[in-house]
Amino acid sequence: MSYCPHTDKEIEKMLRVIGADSVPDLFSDIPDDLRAGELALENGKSEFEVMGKLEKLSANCSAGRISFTGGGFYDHFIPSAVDALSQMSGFLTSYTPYQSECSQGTLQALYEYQTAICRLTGLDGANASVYDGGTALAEGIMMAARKTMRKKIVIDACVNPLYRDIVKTYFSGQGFEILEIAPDGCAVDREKFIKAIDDNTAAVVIQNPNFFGTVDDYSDITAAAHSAGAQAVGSFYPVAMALLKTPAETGFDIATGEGQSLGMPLSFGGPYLGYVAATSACLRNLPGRIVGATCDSEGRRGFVLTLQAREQHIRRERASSNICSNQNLCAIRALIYLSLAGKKGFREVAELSRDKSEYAKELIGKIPSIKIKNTAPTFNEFVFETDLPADTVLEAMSKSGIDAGIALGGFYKGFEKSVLISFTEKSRKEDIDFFARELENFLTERK
Amino acid sequence: MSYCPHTDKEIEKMLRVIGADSVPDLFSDIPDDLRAGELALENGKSEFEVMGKLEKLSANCSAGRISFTGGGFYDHFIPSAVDALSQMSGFLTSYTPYQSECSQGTLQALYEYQTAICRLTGLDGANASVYDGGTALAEGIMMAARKTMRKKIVIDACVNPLYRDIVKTYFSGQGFEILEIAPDGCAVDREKFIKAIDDNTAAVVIQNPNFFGTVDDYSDITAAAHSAGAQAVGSFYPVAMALLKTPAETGFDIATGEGQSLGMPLSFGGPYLGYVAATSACLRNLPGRIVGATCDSEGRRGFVLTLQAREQHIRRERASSNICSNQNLCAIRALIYLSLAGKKGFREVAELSRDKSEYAKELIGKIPSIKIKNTAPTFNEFVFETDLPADTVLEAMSKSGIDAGIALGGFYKGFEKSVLISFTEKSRKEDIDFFARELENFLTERK
Amino acid sequence: MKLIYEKSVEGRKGVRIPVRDVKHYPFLPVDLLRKKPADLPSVSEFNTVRHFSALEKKNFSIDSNFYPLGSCTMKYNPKVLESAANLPGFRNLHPFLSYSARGLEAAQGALEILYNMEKALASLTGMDEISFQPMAGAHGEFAGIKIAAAYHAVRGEHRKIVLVPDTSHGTNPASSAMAGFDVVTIPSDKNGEMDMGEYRKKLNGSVAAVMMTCPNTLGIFNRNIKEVCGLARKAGALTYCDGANMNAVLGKMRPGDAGFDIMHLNMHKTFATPHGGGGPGAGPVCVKKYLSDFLPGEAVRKDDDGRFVIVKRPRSVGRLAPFFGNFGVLVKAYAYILLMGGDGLTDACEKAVLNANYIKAALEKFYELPYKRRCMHECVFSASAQAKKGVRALDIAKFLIDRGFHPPTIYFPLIVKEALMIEPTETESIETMDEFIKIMKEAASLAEEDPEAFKKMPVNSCVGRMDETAAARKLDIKYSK
Amino acid sequence: MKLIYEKSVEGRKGVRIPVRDVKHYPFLPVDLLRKKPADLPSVSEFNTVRHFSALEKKNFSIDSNFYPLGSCTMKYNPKVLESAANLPGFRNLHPFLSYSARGLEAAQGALEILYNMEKALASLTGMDEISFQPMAGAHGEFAGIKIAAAYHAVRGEHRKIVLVPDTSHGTNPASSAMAGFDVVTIPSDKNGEMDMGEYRKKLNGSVAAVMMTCPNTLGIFNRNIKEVCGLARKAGALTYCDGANMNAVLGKMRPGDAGFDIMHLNMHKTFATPHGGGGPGAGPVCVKKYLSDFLPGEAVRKDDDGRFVIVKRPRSVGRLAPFFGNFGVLVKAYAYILLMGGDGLTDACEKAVLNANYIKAALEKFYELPYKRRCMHECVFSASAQAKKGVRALDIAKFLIDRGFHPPTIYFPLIVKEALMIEPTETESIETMDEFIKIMKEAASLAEEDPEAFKKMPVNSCVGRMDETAAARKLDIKYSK
Ligand SMILES: Cc1ncc(COP(=O)(O)O)c(C=O)c1O
Ligand SMILES: Cc1ncc(COP(=O)(O)O)c(C=O)c1O
Repeated sequence: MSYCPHTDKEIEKMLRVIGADSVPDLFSDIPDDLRAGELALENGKSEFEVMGKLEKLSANCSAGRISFTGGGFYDHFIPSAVDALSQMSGFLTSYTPYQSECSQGTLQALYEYQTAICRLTGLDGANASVYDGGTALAEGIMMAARKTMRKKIVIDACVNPLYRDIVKTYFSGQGFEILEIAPDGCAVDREKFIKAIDDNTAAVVIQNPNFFGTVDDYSDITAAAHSAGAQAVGSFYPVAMALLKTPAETGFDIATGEGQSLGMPLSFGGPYLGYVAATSACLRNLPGRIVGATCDSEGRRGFVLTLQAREQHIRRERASSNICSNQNLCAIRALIYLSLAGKKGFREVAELSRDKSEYAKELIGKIPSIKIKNTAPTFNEFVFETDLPADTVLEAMSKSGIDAGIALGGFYKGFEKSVLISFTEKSRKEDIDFFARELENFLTERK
Repeated sequence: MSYCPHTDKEIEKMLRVIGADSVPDLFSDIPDDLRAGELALENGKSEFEVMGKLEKLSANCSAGRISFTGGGFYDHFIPSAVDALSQMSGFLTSYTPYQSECSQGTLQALYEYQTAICRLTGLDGANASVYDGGTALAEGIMMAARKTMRKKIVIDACVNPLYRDIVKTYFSGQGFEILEIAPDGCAVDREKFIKAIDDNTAAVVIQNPNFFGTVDDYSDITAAAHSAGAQAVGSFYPVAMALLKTPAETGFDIATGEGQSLGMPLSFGGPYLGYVAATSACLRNLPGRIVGATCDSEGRRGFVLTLQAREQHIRRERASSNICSNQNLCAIRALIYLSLAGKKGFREVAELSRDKSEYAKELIGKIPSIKIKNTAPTFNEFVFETDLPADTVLEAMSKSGIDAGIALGGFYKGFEKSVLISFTEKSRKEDIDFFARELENFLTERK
Repeated sequence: MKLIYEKSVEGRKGVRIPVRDVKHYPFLPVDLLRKKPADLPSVSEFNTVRHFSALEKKNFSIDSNFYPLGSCTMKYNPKVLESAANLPGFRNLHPFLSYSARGLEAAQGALEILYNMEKALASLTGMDEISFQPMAGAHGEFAGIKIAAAYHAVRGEHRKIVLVPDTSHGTNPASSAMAGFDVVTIPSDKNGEMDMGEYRKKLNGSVAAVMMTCPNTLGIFNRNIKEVCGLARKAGALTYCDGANMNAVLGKMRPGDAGFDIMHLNMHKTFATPHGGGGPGAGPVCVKKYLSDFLPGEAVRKDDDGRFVIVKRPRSVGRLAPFFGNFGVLVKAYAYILLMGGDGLTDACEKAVLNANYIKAALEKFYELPYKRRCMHECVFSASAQAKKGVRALDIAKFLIDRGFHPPTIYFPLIVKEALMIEPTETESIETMDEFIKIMKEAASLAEEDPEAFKKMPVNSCVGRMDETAAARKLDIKYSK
Repeated sequence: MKLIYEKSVEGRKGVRIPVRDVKHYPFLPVDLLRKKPADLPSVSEFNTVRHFSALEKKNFSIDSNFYPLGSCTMKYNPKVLESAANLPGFRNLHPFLSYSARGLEAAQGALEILYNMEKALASLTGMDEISFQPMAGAHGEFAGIKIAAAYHAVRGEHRKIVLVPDTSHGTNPASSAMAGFDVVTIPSDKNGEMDMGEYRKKLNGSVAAVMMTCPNTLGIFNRNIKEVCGLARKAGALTYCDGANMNAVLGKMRPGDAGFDIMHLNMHKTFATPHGGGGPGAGPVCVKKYLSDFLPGEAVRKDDDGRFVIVKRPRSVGRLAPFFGNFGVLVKAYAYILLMGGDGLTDACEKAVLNANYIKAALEKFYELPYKRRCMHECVFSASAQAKKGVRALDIAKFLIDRGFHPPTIYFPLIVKEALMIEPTETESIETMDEFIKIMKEAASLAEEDPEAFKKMPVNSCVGRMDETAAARKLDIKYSK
């Protein structure tokens, strides 16, 4: 079955208009030796059967347990209105707003989204989204590379390791040097980092809070970058930005990040939302779509895709990025989320997430054999170390029904016994208490 | 918390315009001795907490097991589009279409719904819904009583016992005689029934398929009613009507029924959909809202609520019914469902439901100690009897994870060992097989 | 726009039906079968989606329009209520499970909701027990009047009269009549309250019940309700409170405390469940302890082990719904109550009254106000001044439609000529109301300057003014191709 | 219409945040904190609902409008796909679980989808292995070109050129350039296919890859693809198929069989996942066996016990997404594949091509057809005759907006002057297409009779024609109050 409305009679009529004998006739341009044989696919099924199958698969995913897993992707609360509004068909089933007059809904929403990103980051302009936080960071660094025409990138290894992988993929094989500065504990190694900046440096790359959850003020590093003629590029967790010094206040030229926390379900990795914002000097260098305000023939305000001359469909191989489809609906979701939470509520989310983390840190910190690895302040996650391999600990917690975080050994040397654990406003005190008890019991028994 | 947008400043401004000192001031008409004290209600909670609580309650309902429970309320498949379309805010969050020009969406949909009911029943007109199948039946009988100005109602006890209860409630204390004719096995006792009709009879009342699942042709009974000057009122399961002789073909004046099967989830009893249809002679006697086609000032077709002079808001105590709010959204869901299933698909649903039931009947019928009680043809449900009390059997099946139907002993004398079991197109063969095996095993062991 | 039937194309297929995994059984005997298939639409799933997407756009709705339809409490319906009712445990629960011990186990979560909601509503109304069977306000009224009838019957009294004020909603007399009572109407006094002299006159030993709406449909709080109830009690009559307007007094005043014996609530008004273009709603009927045995349907109780059980009521008036009424609607109302809490509901009530008084004050100089006093959750104007120029309430309604505002309720209550009954509800912001006020003022000016202009309205809607007379005369209530 | 910021009122509250059940901890050190809160909107939940409900109405969409935007495959997006992606096991699954043994257990259902979908897509494309990391078509292209680069690098070859036809989509050259390659364009011949002479000329030992779209963006099936691939292979270059147009050949022809080494698919086109006004999509990259080690990210495999496991690829080009790309979109595509099956997908392809040829045939006499031959899933006209009268493709687009039809893609492909690229897709009915054809004919007549009339269009939309030049000159990309 398919979703085609065609009846036999209609098909006949259409073939007559076309002047073809049969539908297969229409495919006569496909050479005989290229005709596909039998597909190794079953025939179509009804919605009932398909949903039955998918429900089984869904049930085979044990989502929804107590979870303190974060690492850049957080289980913040999503009000029902986010789904209800973003799934309205005008948003869901439209294409890119090339034709502005019949796409004002998307266009105005994107303009509002860009504004929200600017207000969060303190920067002058933002684009209408890229794929995710990782590709956003890569695009941000490419902006710096284009601008400075330099080939060296100094990146803090406290940046999410997955993002560093993505950056490496984007820049590999093109003569770039990517210098990773190993952390000092759970924080940037300031001295080494600043020393690494030289006049070949296109960009310094920082994440705040960093992958270990540590919060820092990077003004010294961005200043060092600027005096070397380099650009400062960062990746920022939007919920933390509700409280923290903005990228603008800290001297960043380009701020990027993952917007998943703003109303996107975890959904096993996507769709998420990459944002890119920059100072006014960099705006015409942004990747992807940008919406601008303008007027119609009668002077009424309206919105259009603007600066399209940067983009692939106009500039082709000289475009600022190859991106075409972006994460538009996710950007709209983020805007809806931020509107619902609001100026005050969004800060509350941030404060609560941090305070839950502080509470957990206090509680876990009291367990004798446990060491909290972060020495500087943290936001909503931190690293704790036990005497056992992290996987052993996580395995045991899992048996108690708790996903207790991320083992860091696979990403960082010397962190084999360390776990990255994170909290949001949804983390219930009783669950944190339960976890702390289970953890202590387990560690005591293993003694 | 509430959903009020008011800021303190705005409240002040409004009070100034009103000329009141404070908000409590506005309630000065409430005498002091009537002021409410402290409410025994907790303070409001966030969506997160409330959904957390409701999810727990939902998890505490073991819906979604293998179920063969029917009895007038069936687990037919509901395509996702039914939800997606009926939950669009224009349908969901509008009020009754009193102002036709800004309610054409609802009005046209209702006109189409009424048409669908007419086409299913074969009758000349239908209203825009009443509460449910039970109240629909009561309203149908009231139509007959008004029309004939008689006070006796002859009702087949094979009509859903819950509906008979509702009818009794509606007619109690008003001088009506309700004569219930006990069934002959699982079918109407024809002879007794026809004999009971006399020239005091306002209505004969029948259900097809009846509560036992038995399908019948009631032309003789409706003919007998008509020759006595009575009206024939019936309750009809819409899915069965896809195949069965229509109420019109069988001589019914008024057809009513439960539309739950047309896209309404079971939802522990509601919201469902009562429909009422009638021959042209009875149309101006219908209860509740009716939509009619008409033209606007420029001759364009449009729709309005019509024959409003029948209704309570105009005619008050002389209205044809007290109904005001009906089950509008459910009627729209039914229309969407019927459009999606379509002329052909809807028949397929009916055929499959029946064939699954036939399959089960064949299978269960082979179990030695089991007797199928229906002797006449059945549609999608039937009655089986074992040597044990029905509850014992159902209890045992429940332990195997099967809701195997309804114990009839509570409703009918002589049916203490009988179970009413039903099937839809969703009943999987493998589940039926499993059930038959479990049932046989259980009965054998108990020997 | 074409009807779905006009879009139907013979042979076109809709959604796919589940696969057949059993054989074809012989057809039913041919004399049981219909002659030809019902001529339902033959359309594709996409045809259906386009059709209903187009229809949906032709409706005004709360999510898109200010909807100050008096007596309807069109407040914002929080989106989370839909998520609540769609939780699989509720959505997929078969109601017949409530008829067996093993079924009760399966329904514990649902029963807990009913149990808790009864407690919550009792606390809000000052009543003691509640039946959730009634599926809308009118159904609740019918239940209530049936209870009154049963109460008197048990006492061997034959009372055949129900008193209703002239401001009462049409369902009040209609429900009474449907339960077999004669309806006697009591006029209102010059303050818009029940005329106590007339009331005393008509209250006698034949009166079974007195129905009042509190506050009444003029948006006025009847200061004498306690007296009304007291007098009725003395006369042996029961008092019924139509609770459709509870949004005006939530947390402020409880009908039970005023002496009402019976009342109903409109969950689809006060408790924010979406009205769905006309329903479904829910109209639980609430009574004092001494009437609880009469309630329709069964009661939900907690047993000693904390399990929820279903208990028959010994002298129930009978069944008004097969199970617990519109359960899905009740889940939404329950979610709303939890979200709002006692504090939120009281706040909502205050802001509803504030908003109505704000609009009243702002429009007082432009429209005649038949009762010049504080209002509760709604205010009722009269367009009689405008009508003298030839601009009727209906015309003003059409003017509003053209400006994107849903009109107020018009021509009700019946005692106000050319009534414009405005209920803004608490969820509307001052900006929206100011916009509405501005447009209402424009209507008043236009009525002065160019009354003829109204006759062509509306022009901005998908159809112009409908010919309702023709609709009733040349009845066309189904499509026949 | 006002911006949400313009509706913001200081002090107004949005949704309630979960209750605080832990104490307030001391603030972070003040030098880490922002000076003032981000000026996000202060609006009520209802304000937000109204705002976005109003915005939503200002969009054309597939559910409400014919949307024959060429190269975008705007087919009906079955509603059930949303239900599928929202199943709780998928929706709430944390991706980092895929990084541990215990996490893999928790993700078995999700991994099974990826595993099965890889098999299904391999069978449809004739390719062998697939990475789901790319999050859109362009991302898939970038992945593919990176794979080509890695392939040559491993062989020690320094090839710096990618050949693309002049009909190629802008992302093709852009992706190549972003991966560090020089782009050389090959012209099309008079049949709209790649000019084989030019191709031969430009194909040399420096060419790393040849990118082709199949069928191409003229809607034409390049009959020489096998030869193109064969020649490339001989020259040591890899061939890349841009699969954005796969809807035209599903079940009919497999790029893998034609000799392509690498390709991507656009799930948000061919596989009916909704495009969301610009994304998210999914652009899985597919390769032949001999390139599978280079794929980005990890592979999903089944172990001997039938468990799904994640396996690193030894020579992967690296990571392009943190996990498995836009998983939620992939779930929808998977549901679509199951619903359609091999038979349904083939049927969809046939009807897509039938529909495009029908529109082509019907409009051929009214618009210039630069390539007069059978088309595949889309047909490309030129408005150059109309342009001579002063009516450009853009003007015709605005005319269509006024009539409720989304315009075709215009000015692409670049080699067609005043291009009108029309892709109806298979889910459109003949009635809708006939309506479109009628209106396109009206546009052609009007262009003859009154070309000036177009300049004022559109007039029926919420705004008139936008000044795009001013937008770029006086850049205003954020609201500053
Ligand atoms: C005062 C009053 N009473 C009763 C009703 C009837 O309620 P329902 O429509 O739910 O039957 C209404 C409904 O408009 C009403 O406003
Ligand atoms: C032919 C062709 N190739 C590539 C792309 C790029 O796909 P995406 O927008 O998913 O990046 C498109 C999208 O329009 C296209 O039409």
